[in-house]
Parts: sequence; structure tokens; C-alpha cells
Amino acid sequence: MDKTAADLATAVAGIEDGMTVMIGGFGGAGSPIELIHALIDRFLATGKPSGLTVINNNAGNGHVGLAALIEAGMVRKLICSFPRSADPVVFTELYQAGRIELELVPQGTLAERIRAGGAGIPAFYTPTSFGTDLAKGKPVEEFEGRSYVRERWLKADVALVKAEAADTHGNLTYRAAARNFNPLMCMAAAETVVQASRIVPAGGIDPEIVITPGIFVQKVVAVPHPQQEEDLNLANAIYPEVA
Amino acid sequence: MDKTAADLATAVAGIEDGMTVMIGGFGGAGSPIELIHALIDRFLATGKPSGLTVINNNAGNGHVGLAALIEAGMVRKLICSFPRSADPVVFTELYQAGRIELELVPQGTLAERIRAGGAGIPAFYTPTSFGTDLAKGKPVEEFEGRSYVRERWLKADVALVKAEAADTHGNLTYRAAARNFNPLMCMAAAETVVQASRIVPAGGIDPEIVITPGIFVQKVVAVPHPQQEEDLNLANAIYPEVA
Amino acid sequence: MMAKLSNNQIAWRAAQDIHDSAYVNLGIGFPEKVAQYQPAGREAIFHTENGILDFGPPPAKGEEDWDLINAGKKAVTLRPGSAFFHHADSFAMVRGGHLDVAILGAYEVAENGDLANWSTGPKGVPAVGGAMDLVHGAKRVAVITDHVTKDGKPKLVKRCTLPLTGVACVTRVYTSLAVIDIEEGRFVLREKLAGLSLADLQAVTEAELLVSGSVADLTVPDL
Amino acid sequence: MMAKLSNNQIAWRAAQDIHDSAYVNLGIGFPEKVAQYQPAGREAIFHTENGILDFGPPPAKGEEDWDLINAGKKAVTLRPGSAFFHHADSFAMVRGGHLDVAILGAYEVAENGDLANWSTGPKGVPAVGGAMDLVHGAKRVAVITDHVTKDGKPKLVKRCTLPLTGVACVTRVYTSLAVIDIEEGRFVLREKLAGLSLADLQAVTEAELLVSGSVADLTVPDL
Repeated sequence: MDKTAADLATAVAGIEDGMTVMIGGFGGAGSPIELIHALIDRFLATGKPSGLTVINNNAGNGHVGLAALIEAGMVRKLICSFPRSADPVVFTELYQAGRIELELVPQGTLAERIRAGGAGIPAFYTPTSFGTDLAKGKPVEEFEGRSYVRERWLKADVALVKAEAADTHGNLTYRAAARNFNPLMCMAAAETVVQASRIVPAGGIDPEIVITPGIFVQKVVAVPHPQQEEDLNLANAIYPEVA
Repeated sequence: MDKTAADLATAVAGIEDGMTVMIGGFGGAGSPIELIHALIDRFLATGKPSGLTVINNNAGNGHVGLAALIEAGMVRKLICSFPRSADPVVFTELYQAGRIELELVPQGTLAERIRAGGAGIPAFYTPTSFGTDLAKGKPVEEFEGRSYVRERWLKADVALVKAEAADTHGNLTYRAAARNFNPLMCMAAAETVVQASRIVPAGGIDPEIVITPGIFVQKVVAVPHPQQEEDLNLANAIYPEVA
Repeated sequence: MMAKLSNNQIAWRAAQDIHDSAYVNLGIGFPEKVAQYQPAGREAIFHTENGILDFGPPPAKGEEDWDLINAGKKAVTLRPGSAFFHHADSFAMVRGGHLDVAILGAYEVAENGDLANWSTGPKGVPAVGGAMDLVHGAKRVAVITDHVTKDGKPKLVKRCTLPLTGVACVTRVYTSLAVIDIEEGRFVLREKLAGLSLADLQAVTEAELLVSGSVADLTVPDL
Repeated sequence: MMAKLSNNQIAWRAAQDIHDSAYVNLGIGFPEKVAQYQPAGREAIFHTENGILDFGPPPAKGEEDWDLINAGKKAVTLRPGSAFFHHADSFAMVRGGHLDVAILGAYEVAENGDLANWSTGPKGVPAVGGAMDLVHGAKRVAVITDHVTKDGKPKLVKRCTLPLTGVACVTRVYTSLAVIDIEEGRFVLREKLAGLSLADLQAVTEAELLVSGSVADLTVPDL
């Protein structure tokens, strides 16, 4: 068993028009920039994929990574908790022009819906958002005198994930708070595509420290020195660079 | 902050009559034998605690650990998935005599109910047990054409847990498949009491390999060379040893 | 007495259908034998409910590590690429549809795919373990079983009489006499022992066996 | 113009109520300041939604590790005893009642404990983050805020007019003028600036301030 993909282009080749794509990361930490850029490259070369529904905590920053994906016009709808941040100009302009759809989900509910998708739990109850606009239209139930909102699972066709180490079976570790949504998204997608700073043979990761077991991963691709969104934005980078 | 308890007796001192106690382990792996025996010692000395509801995957084996707790007459009700095994004579006899109550829960549902208790999810839907005797009386709902059973969270007053390493903040690691229910039970109990093979200062466990963050743990006690249920049973041990 | 496959031979036959790189859960007891017969060149990864992915055969006697056990509480070993995880993650793998195959034992299998394998009725101590999760989780749920009970009664029935483990969940049954698929609520015969007539097989099967296309000989090595 | 506490002073006052060994989540922005004023000898452990327990102050400029950030995407450091975890575990801590205190900012707080702090209405891009989870998770939810809006309007109101973050969730409000508890759907005044009359405070508070027992002087150091 060897889940290693030859290169980034091969890794993202399975993403088609209209698919739902989970993208790991919280802000720039854990954001699989190189996978996203490979997807943009494919779109620029072939016109596909477009009309994507993207699930991420945020809406991108600056003009790289998720923001660049949105800017390229590939995203029809965003499901996230916090599309506002230092420089989310790209999303904000499209949203205000009515050219991108937004489903706003409280952060913990977003995480739990993704986990539920991965764990075969079609719905669950949470106290979060009870009595607020974000609970409108959702079933409410009382347990032990307290009111809860029913939320549905989230699943995706593909997840794009950033890891620290991967082995050829797809077992993963992460780096610091770059973990965030990545392990959950691995569970909830039909195809999980992982960029890892290094790929080691099976047995190269201590089974005690595996965070994502390989059963949740379909493809791994090596990106030895991944870029950080914050560094790119501090340098005012724009993807793709205009010749 | 130092969550270290002086000794086993101190560690289990908070367990009172009629409480619900989660006990980690799957069979003997991860079973906190020394904590259980300390609780039995207290009962033999003081007559307390009794009338406990115990949540564990099994019903104990032989005459040590959970089986000894049951044999001592301290357990009113057991919530578990698999009370049948090589030598569960103690439970079987009490059950058939109508002297102990049993709530049988599918193993995955048991795990998920405990996690839900720890995660503030009062109820969730699962396909497991739909159409079976174990779903009787539970609400059923259809999602996307498939039927699911609604299950409730499980919480406990106290969890007794076996870990490999603990730091003074209560961060934990486990050993191999001794992990099993232990991290979930840490989350779901008002007071989580941990026996660990070693206790290190805060900072002594790499934050990347912490399995249970300290927020879920209230007391840790060092048990440097914990006994294994299987070894005790191979030696026909009986707890407490009769003089 | 009818010629029939040994348990080892049934396990062997079931193992031939496990594709390369499959994630597999084997039920406690008889199904555990399937792991011994992995075809050469195909690598299956075995999952155990109690938190190990990619475990290997039992250790030598006296070498057991009792923290390294499978769902049947038997000592196992690790293979390169293994991982540990807690029970909620383990059953996320099960319930979430991440396992390719689960192979389970059975008291009864009904033609609509219902399975009864956890309780023989009100007597004794009931115990369910992970069976009810597995039958609604794995992408493919197969059963291996003797074709009839010890008393010679059919195990492949029209409707289960014993308490159900799951509803309409089994898609293939490997028995001591035949390989039978469940399609649209009916038993469809795929393979039977060469010396066995359809009439003889039907005589020990309560529900009707459909034949759709050719029925292959069920051939297995001596084991 | 009425004398009032600076944001630093409000944060200082809120920090005095955090007990030793408390697990604390501080909202993005202003509430982050509370961490600076931990009383000596008391050790609070700070949680950030994005997966760190026990993080410390920001690193020196140029020393940032952008994989080590807090919920406000600011670089942080680690303290001995820290742990990393994924978002589902992080919000299990939040929703499951494991945090002792959450301290949040507010647009409006109503006398019944309702909080509005995520949306100023239909204009702009809505963003909620983890606020709705925090208000229904932490054992104690406190608010720190200027007593009035920039336009001088009351923020402590009878009923919130802005979209709610949570229902009946706030139990204490630290403002630039006073410390106020919410008990049984009413504001109960605990402390106010020494030079401030009850009437003057009531004049900038929409809902009625009850006095139950003595009202202490709200005294804070120069900061």
C-alpha cells in the first residue's frame, strides 16, 4: 500500500465541477496552500473545476490560498464561521456583489458537523445558537429542561489537508495549532488529499503519536517546505503571480 | 497547579453511595485495577461507597478489578456492551439472581454516548441498533432515506482511568490499546481520577503527543508498576486476598 | 452426511474476495481466521474496535503484551504503519463508512439481509459488543457460517426468528456449502460445492435460492 | 464627561475574579487583555478555540511561528504543560462545560443575561466564530465592555435589539463604570466607581439596577 501521489497536480486531479471541498486550516495555520494553488493552476489551464462549495473556518486573506481560489471565481458557496478578518477583501467584494453564497455556522458547530459527517452521525443536538438567527428553521428540542438545536452532518467529496508527517499508509501528524480542522476533514470526505512536509515509509511514525489514522486518507503528496499564508501576505503576494 | 493525589486512597475518596462511575479499559487493557482495589478497600473498611452505577465495556473477569468490585456488592447497575467473556462468573451469577441491573449498549453507541456527555451533545442519531431490541422505546428518525435511532449522552460523577504518563496539569498519554475508552471517560465525568505509571512535571510531555489534555482531569496518582488483569487471572488471584 | 467445507476453508474463500489495500474488520472468533488466508500480493489492513489499525498475527506464547489485544481480547502484534486511537474514533471508522469489509458470524441470515448473531434469546447474559455498529457501518457486510445449525436446521431463512443484529445489512454469505449474495431481498446463488445438487442445497436452505446466470463450483484448497 | 476606567483597567478588574487553576477562554480583541493582569500567585490556564491549552504571551517581534496562533490569529507562545488538539476536541471543552470562565466583549447585554456581540445588523459580512459556542459552554460567562456605546447609548439594556449571540448566558458584566451581576433576570449592582452616584449610573443604563446589600467601590490601579 502506497498512497503517495506523484505531484500536486495528480493529487488534486479528482476534483470536479460543483463538488464540495473541505479545506483545512484556521487562518493560515494548517492551510494547504500548495494544494489550493495546484487546483487554481488546473482551473487556469482547463477551466475546471468551478462552482465549488468550500468548507473552511474562514474566507481567506489577501490574494493567496483560499482567497486566491475565491478570486479565481471557482467558488460558488462558502460554509464557514468567520469570513471577516484582517484582509478578506476578495470574499467581501464578491459577497456584497451577491456573487458568492455564504452559510454561516458557529465554529464549534462547524467542527462538530464535520466530525459527525466522518463518524456516521447524521444529526446531533447542541446548545449553540439556540434562540439566535443562526438557529432559524432548525428543529429545537428540550433535554433535561434546556433547549438545544438540531444540526446535520457535513460531508465533502474531497478534503484538502496540510500535515506535518505522513507515512505511505496515510497516517498523519500535524504541527502545533496547524492541526485545527484538518483531522476532522480527513474523516468527512470521500477523498482526502494531504500535503505533508515529509513522507516516510509505513512504520516511520510511532503508532502512539498518529493523529489521523491512514484509513481516513486516500492520497499524500510531499511538499517539503510549505509556504505560510501570513508570510505570503506580509510580502503582498498574489497568486498566480502576474507575468 | 498540581493535580497529584498523595495516594490511591485519597484519589478515590470522592466517590459516594449511588454515584455513577465510569471505569476505563477494554477487558484488562487500560483497566485501572489499583484504583478499583483502593475503592474496594474503602468499602471494606467503611461500608461505602455502594449502590454504584458502573459504566465499562465489560463486566470484569475472574475475581480482581471490576469483577471484584461487583463481587464486593458495591455495584447496583452496570452499563456495558459485552458482559460475556472468558470468566465473568461474578457478574453472571448476580445477574441471573436478579441482584444487579444491566443496561446493554452497542459498543460504538456506548463510546459515542460517553463522548457526547463530554462534548455537551445531549443526543445524537446513529444507524446502530435500528430495528433491533436495543432500539425499543427510542425515537427513530429518517435522514436522506435511512433510519436512525436517537441516543442520549452518558455522564458520570467520577471516572477511574488508567494512563501511561501524566503531568502535574493532568495531560495524559496511554499505552497501545489500553487507550480505548479512557480518553472519552476523562471528558464525561465531573471528577476524573487517573492512575499513571509515571507523573512528570508540567512540560514533561510534548504537547503534540498529549492524548487527553489536562482540562479533562482532576486528580492523578502514581502507580509505577500497574498490574494487568490477565496476569492476575492467570495466577487465579482473588481481591482482596483472603488471609 | 453431506460433504462440506471446514471453517478454515470457508475463511479461505471469504479471504479471496478482500481486495488489495482493503480496510477490514473481522468479527470475534471464527471470522478472525480470515486473516490467515490473505492472498499473496494483496495487503489488507485489519481494524479492531478496541483501537488498533493494522495489527498482525498473535505473538509467540509467553510474548503477549496484554495492552495489545484485539476485540476478542486475544494478544496481537503490530505491523509497520499501525496506529492507536480511542473508542470514539474507532467507531467513527466503523459507523462513518470507512471500512471496506466487515466479516461476521451468524446465527441466522434472512433473505432480506437481516442478520441475527448476538442473542439466542432471553436465556443467559445478553452481550452485543460492536456487532450492531459494524453491520450498519462497513461498505460491505459479509457473513461466514456453517450452512446449517448444529441441529441441522437452516441458518439461511426467510425471516430471522432470533433477535436482530441489523436490518437488511448483509450482502454476501459464505457457508460450508455455497456462496450466496443477497440482492433485492432475495438469496442469489453464486457458487456451490461441485458435488452438491441445487435441490439438495435448497433442502437445507429455508428461503428460496435464486439462480441468476451461471453458478460456479465452490472450490477451495485442502486446509 | 464622566470619569471611567480604561480598557486595561476593566481587564484588570475582570482578572481579579479568575481563581487559581481556572481554565479560561478570552474572546478575540479587548478580552485578550485580561491575560496580562493575572494576580500574582494565581495560575490560570488559557484555552484558545483553535486547539491550544495553556498558551502564553506573544513572542518577540520577528519570532512569530504562524502555526502557533490564537483564535484572533495572533502569534502566541507555549507554557510548560500545554497541549494541542483538533477543533472537535477544542469545542468539546467549550460545549461540554469544561471551561471555568469565558470573558467576552459585547454590543449589548440584556438584564435577562442575553448577549449580542456578533452582528451589528444586516450590513457587511456576518461572522460569528466561536462566540455562540462559548456562551453556552463555559461554567461562567462574563462580559467586559465600556458602559455605553461610542455614541453614549446604553449597552446594558432591557432587551437586546441586535442579533443575539446567546440567551440568558451572561452572569457578570465588568464595565468602565461598574461591576454588575445578572441574577434572576435582573441587573444587580455590585461595585461602582467611587465618585459616581447611583442615579448617574442608572442614567446611562437602560434597564433598572437593583441594589441588594452593599455596593462596593470599584477600585483599580492606574494602568
